[in-house]
Amino acid sequence: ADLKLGVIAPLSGGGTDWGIGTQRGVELAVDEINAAGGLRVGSETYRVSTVTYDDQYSGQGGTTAATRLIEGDGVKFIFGPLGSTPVLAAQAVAAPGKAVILSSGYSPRILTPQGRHNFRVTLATPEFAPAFIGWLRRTNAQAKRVGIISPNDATGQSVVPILVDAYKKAGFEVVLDEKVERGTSDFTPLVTRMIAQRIEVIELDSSTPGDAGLIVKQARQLGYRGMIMQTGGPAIDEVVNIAGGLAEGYTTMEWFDAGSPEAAPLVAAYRAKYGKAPMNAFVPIMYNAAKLLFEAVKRAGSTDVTAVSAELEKLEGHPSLFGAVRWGGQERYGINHQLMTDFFIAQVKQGKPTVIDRVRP
Amino acid sequence: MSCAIPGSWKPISERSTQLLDFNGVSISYGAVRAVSELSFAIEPGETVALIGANGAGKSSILKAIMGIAPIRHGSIVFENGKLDGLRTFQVVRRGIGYSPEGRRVFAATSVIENLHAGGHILPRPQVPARLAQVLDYFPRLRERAHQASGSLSGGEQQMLAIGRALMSRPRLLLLDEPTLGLAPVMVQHIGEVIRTVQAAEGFAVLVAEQNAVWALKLAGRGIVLEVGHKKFQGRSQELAQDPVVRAAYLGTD
Amino acid sequence: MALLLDSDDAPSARWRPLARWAAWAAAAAALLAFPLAAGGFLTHTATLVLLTVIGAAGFHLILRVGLVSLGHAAFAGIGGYTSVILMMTFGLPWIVCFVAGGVSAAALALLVGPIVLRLKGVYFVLITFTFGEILRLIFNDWQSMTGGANGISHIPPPWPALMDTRAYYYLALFAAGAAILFCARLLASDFGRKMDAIRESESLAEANGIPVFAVKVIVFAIGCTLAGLQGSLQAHFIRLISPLAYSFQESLNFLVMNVVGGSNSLVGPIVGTVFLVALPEFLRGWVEYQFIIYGVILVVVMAALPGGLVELWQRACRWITSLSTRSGR
Amino acid sequence: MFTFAILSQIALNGITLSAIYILVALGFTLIFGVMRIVNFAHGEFAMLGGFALSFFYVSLGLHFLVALPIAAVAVGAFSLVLERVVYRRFYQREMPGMIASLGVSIALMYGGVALWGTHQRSIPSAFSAVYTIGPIFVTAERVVVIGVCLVSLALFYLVLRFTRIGLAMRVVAEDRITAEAQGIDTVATYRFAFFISTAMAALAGGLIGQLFSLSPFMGLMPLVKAFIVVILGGLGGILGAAIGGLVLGLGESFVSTFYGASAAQFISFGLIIAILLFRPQGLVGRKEG
Amino acid sequence: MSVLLAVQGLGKSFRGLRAVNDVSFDIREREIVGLIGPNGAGKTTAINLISGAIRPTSGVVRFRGADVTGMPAHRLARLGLIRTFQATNVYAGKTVFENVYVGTFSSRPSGFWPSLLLTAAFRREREQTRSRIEALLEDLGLRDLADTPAADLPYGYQKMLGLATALAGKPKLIMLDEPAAGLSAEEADLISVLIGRVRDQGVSVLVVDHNMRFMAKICNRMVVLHHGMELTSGPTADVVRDPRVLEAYLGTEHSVA
Ligand SMILES: Nc1ncnc2c1ncn2[C@@H]1O[C@H](COP(=O)(O)OP(=O)(O)OP(=O)(O)O)[C@@H](O)[C@H]1O
Ligand SMILES: Nc1ncnc2c1ncn2[C@@H]1O[C@H](COP(=O)(O)OP(=O)(O)OP(=O)(O)O)[C@@H](O)[C@H]1O
Ligand SMILES: [Mg+2]
Ligand SMILES: [Mg+2]
Repeated sequence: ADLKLGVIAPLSGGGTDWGIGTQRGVELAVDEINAAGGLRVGSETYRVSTVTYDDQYSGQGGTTAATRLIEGDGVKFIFGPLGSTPVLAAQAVAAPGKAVILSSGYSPRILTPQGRHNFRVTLATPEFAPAFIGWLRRTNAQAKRVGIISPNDATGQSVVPILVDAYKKAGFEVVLDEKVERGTSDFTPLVTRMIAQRIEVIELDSSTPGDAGLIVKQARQLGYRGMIMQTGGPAIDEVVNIAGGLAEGYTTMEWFDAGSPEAAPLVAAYRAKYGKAPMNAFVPIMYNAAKLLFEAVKRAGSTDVTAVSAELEKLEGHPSLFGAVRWGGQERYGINHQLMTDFFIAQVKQGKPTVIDRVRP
Repeated sequence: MSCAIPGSWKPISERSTQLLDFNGVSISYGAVRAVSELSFAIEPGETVALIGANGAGKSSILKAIMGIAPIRHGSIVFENGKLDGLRTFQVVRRGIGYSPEGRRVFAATSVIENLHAGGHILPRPQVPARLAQVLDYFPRLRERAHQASGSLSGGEQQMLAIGRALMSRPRLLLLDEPTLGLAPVMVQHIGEVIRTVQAAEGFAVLVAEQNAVWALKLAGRGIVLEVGHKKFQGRSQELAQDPVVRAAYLGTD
Repeated sequence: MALLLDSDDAPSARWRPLARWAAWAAAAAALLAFPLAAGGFLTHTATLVLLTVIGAAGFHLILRVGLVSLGHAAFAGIGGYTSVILMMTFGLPWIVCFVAGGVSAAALALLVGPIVLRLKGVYFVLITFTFGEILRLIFNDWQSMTGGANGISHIPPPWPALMDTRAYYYLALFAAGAAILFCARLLASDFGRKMDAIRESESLAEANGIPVFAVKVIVFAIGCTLAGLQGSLQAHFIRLISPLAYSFQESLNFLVMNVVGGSNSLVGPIVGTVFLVALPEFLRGWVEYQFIIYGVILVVVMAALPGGLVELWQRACRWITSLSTRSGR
Repeated sequence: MFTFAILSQIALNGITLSAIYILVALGFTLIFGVMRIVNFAHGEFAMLGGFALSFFYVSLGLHFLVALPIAAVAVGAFSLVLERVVYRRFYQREMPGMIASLGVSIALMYGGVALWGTHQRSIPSAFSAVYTIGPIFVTAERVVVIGVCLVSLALFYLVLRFTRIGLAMRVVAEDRITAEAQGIDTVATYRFAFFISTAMAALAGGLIGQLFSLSPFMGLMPLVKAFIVVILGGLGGILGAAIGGLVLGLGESFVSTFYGASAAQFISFGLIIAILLFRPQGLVGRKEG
Repeated sequence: MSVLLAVQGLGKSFRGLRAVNDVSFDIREREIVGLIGPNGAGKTTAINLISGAIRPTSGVVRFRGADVTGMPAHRLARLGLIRTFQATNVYAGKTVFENVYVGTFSSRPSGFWPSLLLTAAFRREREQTRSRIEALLEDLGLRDLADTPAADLPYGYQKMLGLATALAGKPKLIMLDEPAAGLSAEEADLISVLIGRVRDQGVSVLVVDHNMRFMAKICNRMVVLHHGMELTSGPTADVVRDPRVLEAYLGTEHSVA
């Protein structure tokens, strides 16, 4: 028999990179299981395949893609979307109980007690921000004045308040909070503004890799000396690529330590299939999510949506690429559908991304 | 009909001196047949008038020579070189100047620049002198030299159009309704100008006109068209006397 | 029907009345039967097409007086947000919100129309572009009211029965039908002829006693109203509204639909919309190359059919008539 | 809080920005003026320019100031192919031309995706030096950008104003047939204008790639800016573009430094509307036709 | 005969250039007045000023007793003051018939809804209009061209069409800018007859043209402009013999046959 998995991700416009990461992550997991003879569920053995649709990072795109997967292709399991709006849209289509959605949007509204079949397989800002900023406080005690530069999009808008809150709690003062329209490429005015305000920490929040790189470059060129942090949007390689030598000291988080031994097989598989194109964080995340889903389906012994969701919840403790599975979110969202994983703090040292610490939210 | 004598000069074949040979040409726009199998010739330095009512095909003939209107059959030969198949700018470079119907000056560009455009094919050094010459022919243009041509009065625009055509020192000058919208005194003036310049530079003129009186004064001979066919042709005086022609094209009171 | 369409806009005008009636009947039947035959997703797409047609028709009207408004999508946004907010925050019945959606767009158009319509050609394009982007920014930044970039989700359908896509299809079909008939009549009426006159030569139209400016304002308002109504219907169909859907690129899409379909008859935007909403579906096979192909198709269509896709149809008609006349003798 | 140092810093940023906008806008307005085509693909030619530069400069290791013009010419040459197979059919036909060029734009953009992927990359700084003139930071990069723009601006002006081909372009723009009847080879004129236009876009693209970053999607920004600049200046050609560019560049720079990013958006849009209402023909524009 | 149009001290200057300078004249009912003058004298500008196409810098225009200075052209048209243009007078894309149909708007009840809803009354009225248009086309010999796109007409026919379109508006006063230009003598005569008939139906005419045969035939009076100023005016016969007019405008060769 055949099991179709759905992928919804931005495959055009700004977010395309992460979209492709998402798609590839799932595909790698699928290749793996098919190579192993397919997914056996009870007596059945399924050949797994994927259908991917572009959501153009938009709500309407999310609706259309989800409708098509569910109504058109009869898909029951969906990976992505990764923009807050499309996720909400897709969930609206899938409700009630038409499909399991393993998404990675940042918006807090993605997880609700009613959404029994919605899971989030990346850490969202509410989870990692306090931990990360706590680390910042520990490592440089004296810094005080923070300036945030974030994209003026769904993610930025829903995440910044959480960040601001986290910074305040950690005893920082958020002096500036700049929201940037998409497609901006000259950030010198903003940076100049930051310098004029004697900012000590520039926080790049969920800026796209490209923007982050540009901000770092332009800030350093204008003689900014302070910290540059990015709590979110892991993409240190691109930042180094764009800012070159000026990226020195840029600090961000990594979901995943591609250098670690557990990672080796995945990295190898990725290289084998996609060559030397940079492998961004969504590859391991979605690869991991797909494997968790397979496990849950196996255990459920069926592809029934409710049964599988139930089994996913029960995966607590199951070994995974990111260590033993932990579900969280009860206290914050009223449901334990947030996959909790450790994350890493990476910094550019002598022009190289280096993992300098490991943090548990 | 005293003047409807096709043989009033030698048949085309015997003439070698001719400047332009318009030979059995038909012009049609899609279904509309504007000119059918028309033949005539122009000799160096002479002036020929094309007269005829609206839609007779006068403009089409000039456009055909310029390679603007497509010709179906026949051929057009200028100084023993075929024109048909050439692009318009190539025709100009062969030595033909064209003042289009309705003036069509470059509205947004100044009078001077219009004239410069007219001199496009001249060797650069010759342009200033030629420009001065043309401005002498039309003092009014000198007054308006730097005004945007679009804001010129109708008549001023007509002068500009003719001046522009003269810039390239053509050996054959095609004028489509040059008196259109000109004040009588100006019509007269233009006539004189054309004669003087012609005398000085010896080019031939093919003029399409509604104002037959004027045209026949200017031209040595005339061709009267009717819906794409040659109706009469002959020496101007003869045509001017012909009752039928008078009635139809010169007007009666 | 024959009366309603006594205009240059009916490509079928050349036909004998009987054939015309038959064609209309067939078309109507096909449209009514569609959801029964097609699956959920196709119906979903078809509904989108129908809704988009409303806005595209509005754009067409404005185009017919020689103006391109890159703020069109933003007016759809005005309609959408108005109706959604009225319904979700003030709990008003849908029909009220729907009407309000149209009215608000109209009101805004009447407000800015007299100002922006002082500009012509590309200048008008720029000012509408700018105005539209400002609206988009407002949608995007006024978080307390519009939910910001996240927009507003879980929008209730007009009434519960319309949760079902098929049901909504019929609502959309009705709305689109009404809009098209209205536009067809408008263009066929004297007012329509005035519009065309203005497009050809404003000064001459003015001299012929046509109040050029007033006509433009009215047309702009009507066009924007249609956009507003589409916005409202679409928001309640997608059940989610967010600023991205109202950027100038969306307005540009309206332009593409009109020109690709054929910009000098109302059939154009209809054909264009169907084509451009359906096209990506056919291209989905080649995920990587779909956009390249899409772009190439735009070029090819424009090169082969300067008058837009309707030209195909017209050529076909001419061919048929030529056949029949030939066989006649 | 905004010291003189910072003000002059802002001004410098603004001028750099203006320089690029002007460069893009000139080509854009040229094509619109001469062929009556709103070339939506103009930004993509800038994009190609960026990647071409990175090829000649990074891959082949030519000197930056050599690679830049070569890249521009290369893109211009490539654009002539498109001119032949696509654009030529659409001259003087605004609507179809607009849509066709939109098609070209999309095709090129995603052609770029297919070739180079979507991740943003950069062209390593050719001039990493940072001068500090008094208190303000002047990166050599920006000096080069401004220099290149000034030079090409001057050249462009001289050509258009004082040469035959310049006049030819202007009259062809007005009335093709009559221009041809002056002995002007209009097809050649079109080709020339198109080449200049795309080459300048490519030049700008290279500079953007150097100053900011490269990606197949980078074309949108230049296009939108060019559009605004051209019309803001009034389709009055060079002077218009120059003034429009300065107004926009400096305006954006100052406003967003003083009032922050999102306010800047509103203010600059508001400004554009205001200008258009007071000068319906743009800052230096004449009435069309 | 009462005064229909009264122009007093009309003036317009373009960046210093005084195109029209303190011009005054009257037009009475059922009168054909010629406005002549050298090229660039300001005739077209004068018509633009009177018809509301551009605002005068000075002067007053009274039409049917009311001050209409600077009134938008479309309102003047509805009041019965219609003009034609020197250059383009046709909607190139429309057929001859459609052109004239547009012309009728200023003379018809332009209700939005009746025509939208195709009320019986409207349809009746439209039929009348249709036949009126056909009669008009008949008059100008455009009947056979009714369905030809205006763009394909030769220059002369376009002129005719422009006239037809203007007449379709049932003007009280019609201002014609060079109606005979580009017409053959025969056609010019046709037009002059037509204008005569129009006048007999109670329409006044202000006509600008350089075809003096034509002008002399139809004009009761003439106003002569020169450098934007009134050179002279009076009965045609006198004007065309006025030495100043001969010198400035008609030229030596001229003779009114
Ligand atoms: N572009 C065109 N498309 C279709 N038909 C045309 C076109 N140009 C001219 N014709 C037709 O060709 C015939 C001749 O036109 P042409 O302009 O040569 O006449 P003409 O003698 O110049 O008339 P006029 O004295 O009014 O200028 C006319 O019947 C006209 O309708
Ligand atoms: N918009 C304008 N800007 C500048 N000058 C203008 C403008 N319009 C007209 N003129 C000038 O005003 C003068 C009168 O022009 P007008 O068109 O009224 O002359 P006219 O009497 O109609 O001449 P013609 O008989 O040749 O049509 C001309 O010298 C013209 O150059
Ligand atoms: Mg002619
Ligand atoms: Mg005049």
